[in-house]
Amino acid sequence: MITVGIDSGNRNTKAVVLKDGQVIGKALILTGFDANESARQAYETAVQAARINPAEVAAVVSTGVGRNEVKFAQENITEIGSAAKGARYFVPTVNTVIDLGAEEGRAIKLTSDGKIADFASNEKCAAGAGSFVESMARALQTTPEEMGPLSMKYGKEVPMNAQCVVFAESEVVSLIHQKTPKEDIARAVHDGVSNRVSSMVRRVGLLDDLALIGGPGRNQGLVQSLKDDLQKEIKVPEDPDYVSALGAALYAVEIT
Amino acid sequence: MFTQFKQWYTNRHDYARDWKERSGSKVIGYFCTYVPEEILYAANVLPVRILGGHEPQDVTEPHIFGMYCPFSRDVLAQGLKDRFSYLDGITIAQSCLHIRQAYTSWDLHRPTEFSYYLPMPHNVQSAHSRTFLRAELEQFKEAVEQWTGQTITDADLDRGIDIVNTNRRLLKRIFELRRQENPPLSGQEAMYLVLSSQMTDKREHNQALEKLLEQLPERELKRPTGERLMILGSENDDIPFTEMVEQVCGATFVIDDHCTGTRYFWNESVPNEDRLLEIANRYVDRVPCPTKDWPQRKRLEHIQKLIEDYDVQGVIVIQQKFCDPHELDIPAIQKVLKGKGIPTLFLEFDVTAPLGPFRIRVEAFLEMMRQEDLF
Amino acid sequence: MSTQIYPTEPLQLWGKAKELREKYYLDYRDAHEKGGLRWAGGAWSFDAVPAGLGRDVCSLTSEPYGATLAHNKELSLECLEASENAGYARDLCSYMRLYWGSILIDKYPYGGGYPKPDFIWQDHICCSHAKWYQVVSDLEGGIPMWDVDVAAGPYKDVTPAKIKYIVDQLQDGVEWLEKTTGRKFDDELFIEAVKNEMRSTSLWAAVCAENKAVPAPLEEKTMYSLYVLATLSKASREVADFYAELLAEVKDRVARGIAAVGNEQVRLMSDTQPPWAFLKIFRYLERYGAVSVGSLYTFGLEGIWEVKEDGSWGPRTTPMEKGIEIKTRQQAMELMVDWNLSKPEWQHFYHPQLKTEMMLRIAKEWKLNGIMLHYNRGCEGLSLGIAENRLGLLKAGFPVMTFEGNMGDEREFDENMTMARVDAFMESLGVKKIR
Amino acid sequence: MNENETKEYWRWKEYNWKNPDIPDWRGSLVTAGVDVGSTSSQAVIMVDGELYAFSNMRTGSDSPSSALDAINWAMEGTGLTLNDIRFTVGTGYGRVNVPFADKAVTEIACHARGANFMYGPTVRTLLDMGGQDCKAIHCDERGKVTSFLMNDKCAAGTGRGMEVFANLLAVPIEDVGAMSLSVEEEPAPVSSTCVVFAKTEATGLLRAGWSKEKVLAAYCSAMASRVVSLLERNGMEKDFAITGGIAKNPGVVKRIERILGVEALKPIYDTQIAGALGGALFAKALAAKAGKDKSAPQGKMAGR
Repeated sequence: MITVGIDSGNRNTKAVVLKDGQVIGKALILTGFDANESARQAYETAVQAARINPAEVAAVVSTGVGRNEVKFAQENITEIGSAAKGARYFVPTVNTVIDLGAEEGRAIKLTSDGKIADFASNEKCAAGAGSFVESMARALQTTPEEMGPLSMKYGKEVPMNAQCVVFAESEVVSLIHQKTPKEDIARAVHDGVSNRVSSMVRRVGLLDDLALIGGPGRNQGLVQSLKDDLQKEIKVPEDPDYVSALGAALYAVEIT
Repeated sequence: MFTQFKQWYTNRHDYARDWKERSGSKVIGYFCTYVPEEILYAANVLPVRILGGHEPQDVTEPHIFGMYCPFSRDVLAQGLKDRFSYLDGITIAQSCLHIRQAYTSWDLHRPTEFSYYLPMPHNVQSAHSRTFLRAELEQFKEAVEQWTGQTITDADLDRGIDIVNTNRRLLKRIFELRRQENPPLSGQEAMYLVLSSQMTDKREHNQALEKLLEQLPERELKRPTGERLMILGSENDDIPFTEMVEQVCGATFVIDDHCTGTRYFWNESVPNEDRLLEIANRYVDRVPCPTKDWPQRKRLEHIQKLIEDYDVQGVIVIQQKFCDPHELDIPAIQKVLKGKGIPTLFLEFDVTAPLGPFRIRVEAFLEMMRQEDLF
Repeated sequence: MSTQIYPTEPLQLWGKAKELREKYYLDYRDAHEKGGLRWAGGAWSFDAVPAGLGRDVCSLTSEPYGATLAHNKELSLECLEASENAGYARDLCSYMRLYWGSILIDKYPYGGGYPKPDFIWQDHICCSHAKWYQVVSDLEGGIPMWDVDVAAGPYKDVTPAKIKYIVDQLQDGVEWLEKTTGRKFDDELFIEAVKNEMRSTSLWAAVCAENKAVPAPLEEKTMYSLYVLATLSKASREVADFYAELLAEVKDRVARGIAAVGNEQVRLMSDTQPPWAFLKIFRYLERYGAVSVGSLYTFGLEGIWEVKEDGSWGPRTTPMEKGIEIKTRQQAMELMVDWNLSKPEWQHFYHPQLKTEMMLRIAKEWKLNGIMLHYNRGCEGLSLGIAENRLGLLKAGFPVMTFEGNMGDEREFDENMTMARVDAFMESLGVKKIR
Repeated sequence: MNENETKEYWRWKEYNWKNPDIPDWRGSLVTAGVDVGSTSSQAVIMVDGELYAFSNMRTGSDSPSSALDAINWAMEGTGLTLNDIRFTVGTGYGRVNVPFADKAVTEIACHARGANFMYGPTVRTLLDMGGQDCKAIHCDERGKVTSFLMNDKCAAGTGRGMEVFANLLAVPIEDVGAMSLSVEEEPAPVSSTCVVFAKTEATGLLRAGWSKEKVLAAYCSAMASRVVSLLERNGMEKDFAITGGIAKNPGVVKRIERILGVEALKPIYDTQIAGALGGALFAKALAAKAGKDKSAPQGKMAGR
């Protein structure tokens, strides 16, 4: 059976084509103003990549903030549900899922049979991981991709308290003026994000089998800060961006 | 001269552990300055104030809702991170809801052999609060007796009262030296004095204060006094901030109104045949925390008096983020200060002070007082 | 999935509740025209005491007034901004900021300007209550004010000395009231008001207890409009009588199996004041067949309860039902103070464990499937310990959903995010939307 | 959308300017002010108290070199060298890192002094909307600060917030204001005060079918009401002027004026140079004072 999962996020729209438990195609495009249109593009790109006939697709399920806008999906599933399912696919024993996006972050606790036991997401005044790191990269005049490697070379821990992206940016600017090494600032930025994420994880309860999904999972510096903070091993799937879309595709199998 | 006090403050946990070993007695952590330390000293128990650690933490999110003040969360974090694992008991006297929450969560998750909530009355302006508090102190005393297995006699209470009162008297005498044109100690040093007194055996602390008092009159700060500032508001033990204002920006704090500062020790108790009533009166009559300062705002008069006595030129008003009691007083305070022509700067504090953004505010504030030089 | 499982019908007393509410606000506004007096204070105040000054003494209770302002989107924003511009912090109690705003912009939602009270009769429960009116008095250039401190500890530890502290303040308060208003205090009127209060609050608890039935005869959104009467004037005969009538109607609904929500399949409770401008979240829940059957807030703020012989929660037996005759002011005050100190929604100010226990009781006796906790940025008092309650409920095996918002400041409520949370919560409960 | 990410709609124009009416600076008192802000840097050169030249550019990650770049660019084509400048005041976030400055003064004092020059001595209330903070300043007839207030809790109402929005909506920052004013009916302001969440809210509004214009209007309106609150709390008195980058955004300015019922004074200079201009004016006064006392060392020291 072939199913497609579409994750309509604030920043990116991801699509995954799943055939008998194997990913055979995927696509990631920037979300435009018309979420449905973006979803369609992602869908078509993924189907092409999978080299299948669209008629073979048994079901399409959407997830993500724009999930209700994806008109051609038969069903939708919340971000929490798809993240849990997707993470379980990669790490069958996972019981704590950290799902980070551009603006949002979530921590999900799972029961041993994979059901959602509890979840927490960032509340109003707390910045999400992706765009926070990007803003800070800009303040440091580097690229978001460079932030991870940079912070791995830190020498000294610098506490950073600001919750607000813009205020954190001005703290970063003062750190620069104080001639704090870029490496240390990059580490401080990741520690700051990690601090908020760890708080969320602790809120749902910190268990042993952690997985981190979502784009920021590719940022090694952030993953390192999180590991240091939580004192746990954290598994990151190879393509962390696609996990929720995959979760939606898995759900499509369940309902078909 | 201040090294000892600084060390006490910095190594508070080592001190308490060592004290416990030396004395073989119990150590109790307290969350608010309304706790009657007299009774604890009478019982040979060492009261230590639980303050925050000023480092970002991520352990309190499951326990305290984010709209509660960062201080209360920082305090709870100390408990959850087992920094105070040597405590035999914890206690709080009723004050604000925020710190109460830190206490109750501590009680739930780091239980100690003794945990006591003392319903210190809020209506301290009512005549009945004394009688009520006296009855509550009686209950508290009995609970402490039961815990330590020792009866607290009047002589014990007298000893407890004397230890605490002496400490208050000595601190006040030192603080009064700050009224001089060139105060012999900085605000930061004064801060170390009061903070350390809340976490050491006051008998030792008193000795150190007496020694300091002998040397202080001869002392001079190695820099000009600069603007004479007062700092007032909620809990404040932010040493780096004080250091920045005094050493980087060149002003001097000459007085404060904080529960970690003068509010803690300003009033001594007035001798009374009924010792518990004496203690009750002291806590009812002390400079109030805003939670208890109604229907009249008595703290306003007190602040104005301090401004006059200490020849204050400018005031920095600080507040822990989300601190409702202070937020409810600050507009009234600012209005009065404005009326008196005293410049004020308002700052909102978190667990760590963002020194960069704060520095510009402080510099601009001082510049406002100094700017004639620029024209 | 069928959409209708149980029969429903509208509540007959709905209209009357609305009328009583409106009459209350108009009576206050127009009190002076009739030679009467106006006083202001909290819904927690001992309102039976000023009732001793005469039947023409009207009150404006602050929290429901704040909620009323919060309902009105435009007016509330105007009020909140006025308070902020006057220098009051944005994270303070939102009822309080709305209330001050109404003074600052001089607008009363029932027409006219803010009707200045003749005196303030308040009690101090959280860090804000007495200071709330300190500011009101500041803004109005001084209003005589009496505040009673009730913070004497939880009811389980009550002692005569604690009761005495509060009664003494009330006795002084009577003297003060006489001096301030120039009126003579009438003990008989006061005793009558005390009895009314006990009747109102016991009856309201009885009404809430009926919601143990499946299907629930009432849902929480409706209950808000009913319980509010006690927050306005719990010591009035009208309110006590209304609750007697209401109890009869609700009992009848239970007997006939009438449901508040016809597709009830998931029973929930909420916690703390809801975001008043977004009560539609309760309607959204209904799309899942999920019904909030109440909360410690709706049950325990104006309901006085006791543990019955079978161990379950029921309305507290009034002194009158016990055959106690109330003869003197002192006796009435002692009984009234004891009654008020037993208020469920007061216990957890001392320890979250007390609230967790009460919530677990409700969860079991009212047969709940899950709990929604509103982390209310607008009220530090009722959200005190809420995170610990969550942990306690989860530990006992009840699914919990949290959402952040503000009862009176809609700028702090994210509608889309909250709906998304409801979706995820329902998904985790295994419930699907009824399409 | 990919293009939007790289196109950087927030990036405003950097430029320098020289006063054609002052042909030569030789034989006159040359002073300078350098404002190294968190996002932008300006250098202003004055000749005998007259505006002679200035530059306006983005701040790099290193403030000493940003300061140097700014002053060099301002001196471009004037024949000036650093040695010809008698006194320099550094201001802004990087004020203590201006290597050639004789004194550092905060941007609050400098903006008030600069505004006094730009708008005349009647200015009493000043709103400076900078990159990362927003200040309400009250000053006297000499441009002396009598009180000020800075945003504490939240960055809504800062230039940076506007940049984030320009990028999100793919609208060049210079066009944001005009576009936001082209709506027929004023929408309700976005409710979120947090830049990040306002962005999420805006995305939601766009999905719900709002036009870019309408979303910008809602954001400008939210920003205006935030800063008005700051102004009111600090005390609002006429005449009123706005400095900083946002002063160039009519979408915000018009809305501030509408809420306050007061018109802001119209600028004749680039509002972003107010801080550096104030610095150069202070530099002139300080140079004159130093001149009286010939023995005073003319050290090129940073800071006080």
